[in-house]
Parts: sequence; structure tokens; C-alpha cells
Amino acid sequence: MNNGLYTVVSNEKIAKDVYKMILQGDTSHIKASGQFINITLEGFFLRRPISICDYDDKTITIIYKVVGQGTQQLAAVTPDSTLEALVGLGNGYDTSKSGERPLLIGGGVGVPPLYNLCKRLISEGKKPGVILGFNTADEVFYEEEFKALGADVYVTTVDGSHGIKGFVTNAFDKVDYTYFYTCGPMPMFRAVNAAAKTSGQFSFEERMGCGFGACMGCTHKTKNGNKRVCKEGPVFVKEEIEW
Amino acid sequence: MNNGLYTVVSNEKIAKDVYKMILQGDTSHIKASGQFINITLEGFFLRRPISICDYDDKTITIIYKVVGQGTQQLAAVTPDSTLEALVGLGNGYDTSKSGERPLLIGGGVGVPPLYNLCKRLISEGKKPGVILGFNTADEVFYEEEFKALGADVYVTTVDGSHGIKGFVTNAFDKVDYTYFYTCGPMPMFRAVNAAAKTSGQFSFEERMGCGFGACMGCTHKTKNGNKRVCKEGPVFVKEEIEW
Amino acid sequence: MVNTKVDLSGLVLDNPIIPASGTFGFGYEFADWYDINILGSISCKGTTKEPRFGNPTPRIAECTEGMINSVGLQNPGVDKVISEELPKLAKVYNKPIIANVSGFSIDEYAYTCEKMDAQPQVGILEVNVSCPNVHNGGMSFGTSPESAAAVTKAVKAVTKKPVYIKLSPNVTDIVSIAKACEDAGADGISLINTLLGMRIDLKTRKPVIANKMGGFSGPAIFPVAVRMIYQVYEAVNIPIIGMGGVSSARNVIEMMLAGATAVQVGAANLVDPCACKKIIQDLPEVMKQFGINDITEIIGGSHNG
Amino acid sequence: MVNTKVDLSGLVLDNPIIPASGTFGFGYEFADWYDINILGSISCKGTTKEPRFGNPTPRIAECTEGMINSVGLQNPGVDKVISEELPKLAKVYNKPIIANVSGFSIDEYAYTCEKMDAQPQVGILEVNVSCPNVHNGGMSFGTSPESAAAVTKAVKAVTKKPVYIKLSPNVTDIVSIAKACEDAGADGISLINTLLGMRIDLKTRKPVIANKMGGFSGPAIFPVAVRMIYQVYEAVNIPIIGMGGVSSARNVIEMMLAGATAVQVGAANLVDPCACKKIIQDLPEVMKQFGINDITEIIGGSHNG
Ligand SMILES: Cc1cc2nc3c(=O)[nH]c(=O)nc-3n(C[C@H](O)[C@H](O)[C@H](O)COP(=O)(O)OP(=O)(O)OC[C@H]3O[C@@H](n4cnc5c(N)ncnc54)[C@H](O)[C@@H]3O)c2cc1C
Ligand SMILES: Cc1cc2nc3c(=O)[nH]c(=O)nc-3n(C[C@H](O)[C@H](O)[C@H](O)COP(=O)(O)OP(=O)(O)OC[C@H]3O[C@@H](n4cnc5c(N)ncnc54)[C@H](O)[C@@H]3O)c2cc1C
Ligand SMILES: Cc1cc2nc3c(=O)[nH]c(=O)nc-3n(C[C@H](O)[C@H](O)[C@H](O)COP(=O)(O)O)c2cc1C
Ligand SMILES: Cc1cc2nc3c(=O)[nH]c(=O)nc-3n(C[C@H](O)[C@H](O)[C@H](O)COP(=O)(O)O)c2cc1C
Ligand code: FES
Ligand code: FES
Repeated sequence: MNNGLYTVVSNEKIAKDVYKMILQGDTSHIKASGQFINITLEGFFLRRPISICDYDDKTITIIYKVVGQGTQQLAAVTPDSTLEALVGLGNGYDTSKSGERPLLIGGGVGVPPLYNLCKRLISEGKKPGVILGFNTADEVFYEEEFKALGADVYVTTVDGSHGIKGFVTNAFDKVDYTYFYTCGPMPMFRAVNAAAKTSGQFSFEERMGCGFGACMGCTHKTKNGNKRVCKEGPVFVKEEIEW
Repeated sequence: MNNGLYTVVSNEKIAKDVYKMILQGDTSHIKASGQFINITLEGFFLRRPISICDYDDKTITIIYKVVGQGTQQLAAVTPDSTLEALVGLGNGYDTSKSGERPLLIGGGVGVPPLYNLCKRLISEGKKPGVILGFNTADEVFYEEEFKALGADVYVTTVDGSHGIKGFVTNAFDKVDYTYFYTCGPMPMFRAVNAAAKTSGQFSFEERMGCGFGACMGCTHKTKNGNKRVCKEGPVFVKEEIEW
Repeated sequence: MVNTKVDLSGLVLDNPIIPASGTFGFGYEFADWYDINILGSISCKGTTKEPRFGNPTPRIAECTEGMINSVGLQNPGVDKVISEELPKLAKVYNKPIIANVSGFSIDEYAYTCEKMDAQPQVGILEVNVSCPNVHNGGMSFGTSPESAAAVTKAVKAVTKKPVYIKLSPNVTDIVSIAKACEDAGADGISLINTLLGMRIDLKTRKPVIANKMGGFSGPAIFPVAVRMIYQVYEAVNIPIIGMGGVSSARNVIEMMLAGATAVQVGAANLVDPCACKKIIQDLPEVMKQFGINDITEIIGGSHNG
Repeated sequence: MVNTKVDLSGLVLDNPIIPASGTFGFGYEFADWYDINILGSISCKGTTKEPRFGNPTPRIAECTEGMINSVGLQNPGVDKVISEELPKLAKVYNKPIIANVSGFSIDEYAYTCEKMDAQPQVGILEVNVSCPNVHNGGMSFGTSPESAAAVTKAVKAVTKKPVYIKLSPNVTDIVSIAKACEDAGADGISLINTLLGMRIDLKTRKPVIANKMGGFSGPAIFPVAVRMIYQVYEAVNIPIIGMGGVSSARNVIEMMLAGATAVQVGAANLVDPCACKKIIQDLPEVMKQFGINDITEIIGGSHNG
């Protein structure tokens, strides 16, 4: 974990209400795909947690949706300004369980953390399938980016305006998988949990006080006891989740 | 009164802890010497009142001392940034009473509002005498500026490191005057009030809530009833003041 | 077009925005800043039987996102308010106003309210029970259900117009006090007055304000206000005027969701004389953003389910 | 070199800075951020007799210069605290700690305090009386002098170490409660706990946190904390640990001038894990700026004259 200053390299709209930001700074504390950063925004008391979409030895990419005043302010940040962020928070996805053909299932702004995961799985020699679910065509992002990694990509939209009509689970029959990794909204999690034939890992969201384990603000009950989404999570394995 | 945005033209140190700032913007609401402006500083809830030292049709000059966190932040403001300010507050000095030879007595950061007053009096054909009191030589400012206006200027310092040793009242015997105008700390006011042989006007300071008459935060008792320093003041005539 | 009209005990306001007592004087001076007829109403400076200078200065201290005042109810006394201040306001404001009344004994409250009740300009009486009770050890009338109810009864007995009791938040149980006022005949509840707060000057090592403590208000206290409005809304059946830290149209909507029928804006007026104007201008847009066509729909809207 | 050492009932702290209960866990995780041995002491997460999950999520809401939490005393219960948490802390922290204890009955308080009192690591017991009394209508123990005194007496009867009672600010008269605790044998007073606050989500039109209301803390509440510390300092002769909104060395000095012997830092730790470290580093410089050579000189320094 690092509390550092990061320079905004770029910040641009990539879909309806969705922005991609590249930050430059110390990335040495990032240990796994699915970890997150917690960003200080001027005029807001609490930081804003955002998943790491991708990173290398000097940049971090995040993708976020404008849903409230904090993310609205984030969208207005201009290149070359500096943001303070806690970096390398949470446990992230464990790729050792993936088997040969892991399935990555992302819903809306749950898609971003799967990107670096997909890269990592491919670099480990796995052949990931990817299902990306959105509401409508104008919300779709990162379809090409995932394809460019060499993954099998299926996009679903609820209204059928792009790709397969329906929910992410409507694409399950297209793929054969050994394990799954998912991030997205709770209704999607329930559907994935019901439909999935293998074990897998879910990345949860929760309102956070600190983001690094101090306040117990984000605790979820699991079959293995109380766990902090920000510290023992955000990724939990299927078997431990209490629905 | 105007609530407007003002561009910082310059902001520079002119004496120990004392800064001079030139602001550019609407000055049409300034009606008299001795009025003040009330400046919004980011991160502070209340505005900071500062006297108008001088103004023309598009700029305002203020001179302020760093005494706390607000003025410290003001000192760090860089040219070309914008400040929000309420402009044209308070009553200001009434020059109609001055007679031929008004005496202007300023103590420390009470000096600034006398500058525009001095200009105005001269333009009205009067011959002002000016006494500027400071603690030590390194605090002295605006001696040359007042001289350049054509006034008779005497500087006093408490430690004698510049000009006449002692308090402003130690210079009273140097000048012959028909009326006086003063601004400075309370102990100086008491000394001036005791020493002065004529009537005159005092410009008071008080902690302010609003600066424009709404909160009753700044009220002083006078012989003519309760008066708000920000609205009926800051200038009060000698005869109405309750010591 | 969205509807912003709200009804306070029969008094219909064009919008729920009212400058709070003590932060808007008797209103007329704000006419230099904007046309104050856009305001829903105006809660005038707290008025007492006798003229008051108030507390010694300094009376103001700065806080993080707020301020402390110990003005101490400076006002020219009810007779001058009626003979001088209200006529000046009438010249620039043509809607009914809210008369904010304070007192240091029950008789004083009744005396002043009766006089203000008789003024045609006055639409609602707002009785500030945060003042110390000089006959009873100096505890404020607003700190016990009994004394708050006693003030309410005394005022109701001598007035015809709606009486709103303005409560102090510096209490263990705001709900019991609000209920006691309702039972005693109050037509509405205004809350909250200021929190008791204090700042100390690091240089002088003394309290910043001469009176040591004072009333803390501004955006910092908003969550306390929302909580109390929510609690009182669950307990009473009379309208609530909400206040405490309101500085935006979003705040207005949040307070109304908590249970306020109208909202007062206090400290915000002092840092921006046009604060109420801006809130009134922003309100329709923010209502649209959150799918609100009629603002009365959202009063207490957070209590469903 | 300035002196920053302070004495809390015989426990000498290297400096008056203590992370506040509930915002620092059991401390050891902060050792990833800095060497926590620089801290004056640590007030550990509120501990109860039984393990507690706490309240449902969301438990956190953002406020202007503050936050609301309704964590609800999540903790593994006193036995696991002793067997697991304290040993982990002992590995990275070699000074006496403050054990923060909560309970829902007087017996529970006594039970848990007795166990914590027996731990060599524990220097002071801090008894949080803001919890609801399940045997008595759910009003918090801290809302009446009688119940606060009853908890104090019960805890003092079974413990040897200094007992500090941590008071709730949501009361009409903090002074009478503090005095009752002193009379019942308390060795010190900690104040303030959180203000009760609430936020409502404009989109969902529901309270942001699942429990509706929660504890409001952070810089916004600082003036209320200073006021209560000032009032209690005038009334009691035992040390006060001050807290509520502290986020800078200046705040520490202001609270000590009000009457605090030491100061806890709560919400600030959550937004900056190094908050306490920074305050400790800044303190000597700020002391010099205000002419303070020995920090003990300023305790209650605003009360003279
Ligand atoms: C571990 C984690 C990873 C996340 N990754 C992403 C991501 O990659 N991209 C993305 O768009 N969003 C992500 N989110 C959600 C994101 O944090 C919220 O959308 C954002 O904080 C909203 O802030 P706001 O001020 O715009 O909204 P507001 O509603 O105004 O926020 C008010 C408060 O609620 C909190 N909050 C609001 N919505 C959420 C939420 N869904 N989850 C948690 N806290 C919330 C905010 O942090 C803030 O404290 C993530 C959340 C978590 C916990
Ligand atoms: C009408 C008027 C005109 C003024 N003109 C000048 C001027 O031309 N040059 C100048 O240097 N100073 C002037 N002052 C004083 C100046 O306003 C204060 O020095 C300044 O507000 C201090 O702010 P701070 O944040 O640095 O100090 P802090 O002490 O941190 O301020 C905290 C609070 O106290 C108030 N305050 C502190 N000192 C004073 C004071 N002496 N008078 C009023 N309020 C105070 C601040 O406004 C703020 O609300 C004037 C004050 C008034 C009322
Ligand atoms: C300077 C000042 C003076 C006040 N005077 C009064 C008053 O005379 N009567 C009253 O009922 N409330 C008075 N109040 C309280 C406000 O009306 C309001 O209840 C409180 O400030 C909370 O609102 P705010 O946070 O928007 O300021 C005063 C507040 C301030 C800041
Ligand atoms: C997330 C959180 C959890 C808390 N848990 C406890 C607790 O378990 N026991 C306790 O006595 N106080 C608890 N508190 C209160 C703090 O210790 C402190 O009294 C209060 O937050 C005021 O300080 P602050 O404004 O610096 O946060 C908690 C506060 C927060 C923010
Ligand atoms: S957000 Fe504070 S512990 Fe998880
Ligand atoms: S500062 Fe508000 S009336 Fe003068």
C-alpha cells in the first residue's frame, strides 16, 4: 500500500457517463489484478475507491462511471493535475485457481478490473473467455481492448442494441469454462452464482470509510467469518459468500 | 456593493509580514476612501475584510499583514488567479469636514485606507499632514508613496529605528491641523483621542460575520445608538464614540 | 414546469426557501443585492420585548465549514420593530413574513408575540425557545418539554396566526420536546437552532468570542439537522421548517426528504448575500435531475418503507 | 527541545496524540504505514463481552468535512481480543494502550473491563457509555448522570487501572454527566464521542446508511468538542482526553487550551493513514510558533482570567 501523488496523464470519456483516466506514479505496491486505489478529491471528506483496470511500472489506468458528485468532479480533472491516492488496496483475484479456460464476467463498471486480470491470465498461458454485459450500446466499452489481448469476447446488452440481447448469463452457453472471475452489480452476481457450473471469484463493492482496514465500515458476513471488503476483499471465493 | 470576481495583478511583500495586492475588476461601487472589501478564501468559511488602500476605474490596491491562516493564504495567491470579493462595503471617511489642513494618522496596517484619502483630500485642494506609526524600521511602508502625493509625512517608530522615536502622538507637535482622520489599533486610538485638539474620524476594526450589515456580528455602542462597524462604520466621528 | 409551492399551515409559499432569522436582518437591506420578492418568505431578526444591544464583541468566530455567533439577540425591541423595521421591509417585500420572537420569561414571549400577531405583514410566528429562562436558573426554555410547552401555550393563548416553535438542538431528546410543543398547540416546528460551540485563539489563548461560547451553524451542522428533522417528522403531525447548514438546492431536497415542508437558509447568507437567490434559481433544475415534478411530493419522502 | 510528554493518571505519554477508538482497529495494521511506536498511546477498537458483527452495511456516509458511521461496535469479543488482537499489537507496539470497552448492560461493562484490566498491555480503561442500555428502554447509558455513574461504579469495583468514561455529546447537560462520573470514581473523562447524524441519498430517497442514523465525526464537529471540553474542565478535577474533529497540531493545541490533557484523533486516520504521524511531527514546530516550551503548560490554558 502506498499513499502517493499521481499525475493525471489523460482523462477521457469512453462511453456514456464512463471515463478512462491514466495516472502516473509509483505502482510498485500493486500486487494483483482486482486491487483498487482510493482517491482524494478536493472538497470531499472521504476518498473514492476505484478498481485498477490496468497498470505497468509507471502508470495506472482506471475506468469510472459518473454516478454522483465525486465522480463528476473526477471527470472534470485535467491532464497534468495531481491526485492523491492510496494504491494497492485489497486482495485482488487469485489466478492460481483458474484452470485452463477461465471465464471473466463483467457488468457495467465491473468490467475494468477484469482487463488486467485477462492480461495476466493470458500471460500465464490460460485461454480466458470474456463476457461483458451492459444495458445499451452507448454504455459499451473495452470490447476491442479485450479482443486485442486475444480473448474470446462476448458482449451482451439488456436491450439488444449491441451484441447478444439479455444478461451476461445469456452468453454462458457460448463458452466452456474451468473457473470464473466476476465483477459487477449484485443482481448480476446472483444470476452468475445461480448459472455458474464451476467455482469462481466475485469482486464486491461496499461503501467505504477508509479503504485500508481501519474502520470496519465495509464488513461483509462470509461463511468464514466477518471480512472487510477493503482488506480481505474485495474478491471473495464463491464458496464463502453468504447470499 | 458588488459581489464580483477580481483578477490578481500582483501580490508582493512590501515590509515585514506586509503585502500589497493589486486586483482588477469592477470598482464602480466604491464611493469613498476608507471603504473595504471582503474577500473569499478557499477553505475558509468567512470572508476576510481588508481596507481599500487605493483604487481607480479598474483596479483596487489592498495592503494587508499576515496575522493568521487566512492572510497567510492570501499572501500565497499568485498573479492571474481570481478572488471573489464584496466590494464597496462600509461608509468611508467624510472629507467635507476636513478643513484646510487635515491630519492623517495611521498605525501599522491602519495606514492603507489613508492613502486614497490623502489623494482625495489633495485633489480637493487640502494640505494634509500625515503621521505613520510603526514598531520598527522593517515594518515601515508607504512613506515614499505618501510623500509622492505631496503630503507632509512624519514616520514614528516605537524603537526609534526609523524617523521619530515613539508613538504617532509624539509627532503631533510637528503639525498644525484643522481636523484628523485615523486608522490603527485601539491603544493608538486612545492616545490620539487624548492628544487631538480638533474633531476627527476613526476607522474601526471588528470581527465580522458578513461585512454588509446582515448578522449584527460587528456592532459597537455609540453615543448615537448601536452601529454596525461594517455598515454605519467602519468610520465613526470622534464625538459619537464611546470609549 | 415543476411546482415549488409549499403550504405552511395555510400560508402558501412560492418556494420553500426562507432566509433564517438573524442572518437576514429585517430583510430590506438585501434588496440592494437582489429582488427579495423571489423568496418563499423571510424569517426576521429575533425580536424581544425590550431593545437589546446583545453580547460584547467579538461576537463571531470562524469554524471549518461554519461559524459561531454570539450576537445575543441584538434588536431594537418589538415597538421599534413594528414602527420602523416592518414598514421598511413592506416597501420592498410584498409577501407575508415570519416573525421570530424571543423572550426571557413566559410573559415576555406572550407580550411580544401578541404584538407581532397583530401585524398584517406577519404570516407566521416563529418562537425561539433557545433563550435562557431568567426566572428558572438560566436553562434555556428549549431544553425541557415542560418549559417549551409552557411557552407554546402562553403564546397560543394570545395569538391567532400559526405558531411555530423553534427548537434548540442542544438536547438529549429532541422528539419529546417537539411532541410537547405539538400537544401544547404548536402549529409547526422549526429546527434546528445553532449548536453550542466554541473556538480558542492560539495566540491569545482565550476564547475567540467575548462570551466564550456561541451558536455554531453552517454546512458543518447539516447532518445533525437532517437527523433531528427526520426524528421529529416521525413523531409529530404538524409541519416542520428545516434548517441548519443549508447552502444548496440539493440540501433543500435532502431536508425535505427528511421531513421539512420548507427550509431556512442561515449562515450561507452571510458569506454570499445572494445565497438564497442562487438556491431558488437552482432548485427547478435539481428537482428535474432527481425526477421531482412537485416538490410537495418529497416532504418526508425518506420515511416510506 | 520542547516537551510534549503528558501524564494521564500516572501514565506518561511521549506526546498527547492517541488514535481514537474505532478508527485504528487494534493498531497493528497501521504498522504497515509507519512506526506506530511514535504514538502517545492507542485507543483500541471498542470491545464487548460477545463477538459482534455490528450493523448492516452501508455503514458509512460522507458529510461536509466529516462522515457518519454506524459500524455498531463490530469486534471479535473480549476473549479473542485478548487472545488474538492484543498479542498482534504487542509485536509492533511497546507502550501501554487504552482499552475501549462497550456494553449493553452494567454487568457486561464490568465483565469486559475486568478482563481487560488484567492485561499487562492495558494502561487505561476507556469506557464508552454511548451504547444503548438494553435493560432500560434503549436510551444510551451516557444520556443520564445516574446511568453513567452506575457504569462507572460497577467498573471501578472490579478494576485497578485508571478508568476514563467516554461521554456522548448528544445530551442537554454534559457537565452534570461528567461530574456524576467523577463522583462515582472515574479517573478521567474522554469526550466527545460522535454526534448523532444522518444523510439521505437524493437518488434512492432513502437514508444513506442501512441503520438510518449514525455517529457523525470529523473536522465539522470540532467546535462542539472544544466547547464540551471547556465546560467539563471547569467542573471536574480529573484529566480529560479530548477528541472530535482533530486533524492538525493546531487543533491539538486548541483542545488542550480548552482543557484536554491528551487528544485523540479519529476520522482523520481514515482519510490519511499517516494523520497521527503528521500531527506528531508538526507538533513541536507549532508549539514553538505559539511560544509553548512545555505542552503541559497549556492544559486548560484558556480558563485563566
Ligand atoms: C472496491 C471498489 C472498487 C470500485 N471500482 C470502481 C470502478 O472501477 N469504476 C467505477 O465507476 N466505480 C467503482 N466503484 C464505485 C465507486 O467507488 C463509486 O461509484 C464512487 O465512489 C461514487 O462516488 P460519487 O461521489 O460520485 O457518488 P456519491 O453517491 O455522491 O458518493 C457518496 C458516497 O458514497 C460512496 N459510494 C457511492 N456509490 C458507491 C458504490 N457503488 N460503492 C461504494 N461506495 C459508493 C462514495 O464513495 C461516497 O463516499 C468501486 C467501489 C469499490 C468499493
Ligand atoms: C473593516 C476592516 C478593514 C480591515 N483592513 C485591513 C487592512 O487593510 N489590512 C490588514 O492587514 N488588515 C485589515 N483588517 C484586519 C483583517 O481583516 C484581519 O487581519 C484578517 O481578517 C485576519 O485573518 P486571518 O485569517 O489571517 O487571521 P485569523 O486570526 O486566523 O482569523 C480568524 C478570524 O478572525 C477574524 N479576524 C482576525 N483578526 C481580525 C481583525 N483584526 N479584525 C477583524 N477581524 C479579524 C478573521 O476575519 C477571521 O474571521 C481589517 C479588518 C476590518 C474589519
Ligand atoms: C448571526 C446569526 C444570528 C442568529 N440569530 C437568530 C435569532 O435572532 N433568532 C433565531 O431564532 N435564530 C437565530 N439564528 C439561528 C439561525 O436562524 C439558524 O437557526 C441557524 O443558524 C442554523 O442555520 P444555518 O446553519 O443555515 O445558519 C442566528 C444565526 C446566526 C448565524
Ligand atoms: C468508524 C468509527 C468507529 C468508531 N468506533 C468507536 C468505538 O468502537 N468506540 C468508541 O468509544 N468510539 C468509537 N468511535 C468514536 C471515535 O472514537 C471518536 O470519539 C469520534 O469519532 C470523534 O472523533 P473524530 O471526530 O476525530 O472522529 C468511532 C468513530 C468512527 C469514525
Ligand atoms: S473501508 Fe474501512 S475497513 Fe474497509
Ligand atoms: S459583520 Fe455582519 S452586520 Fe457587520
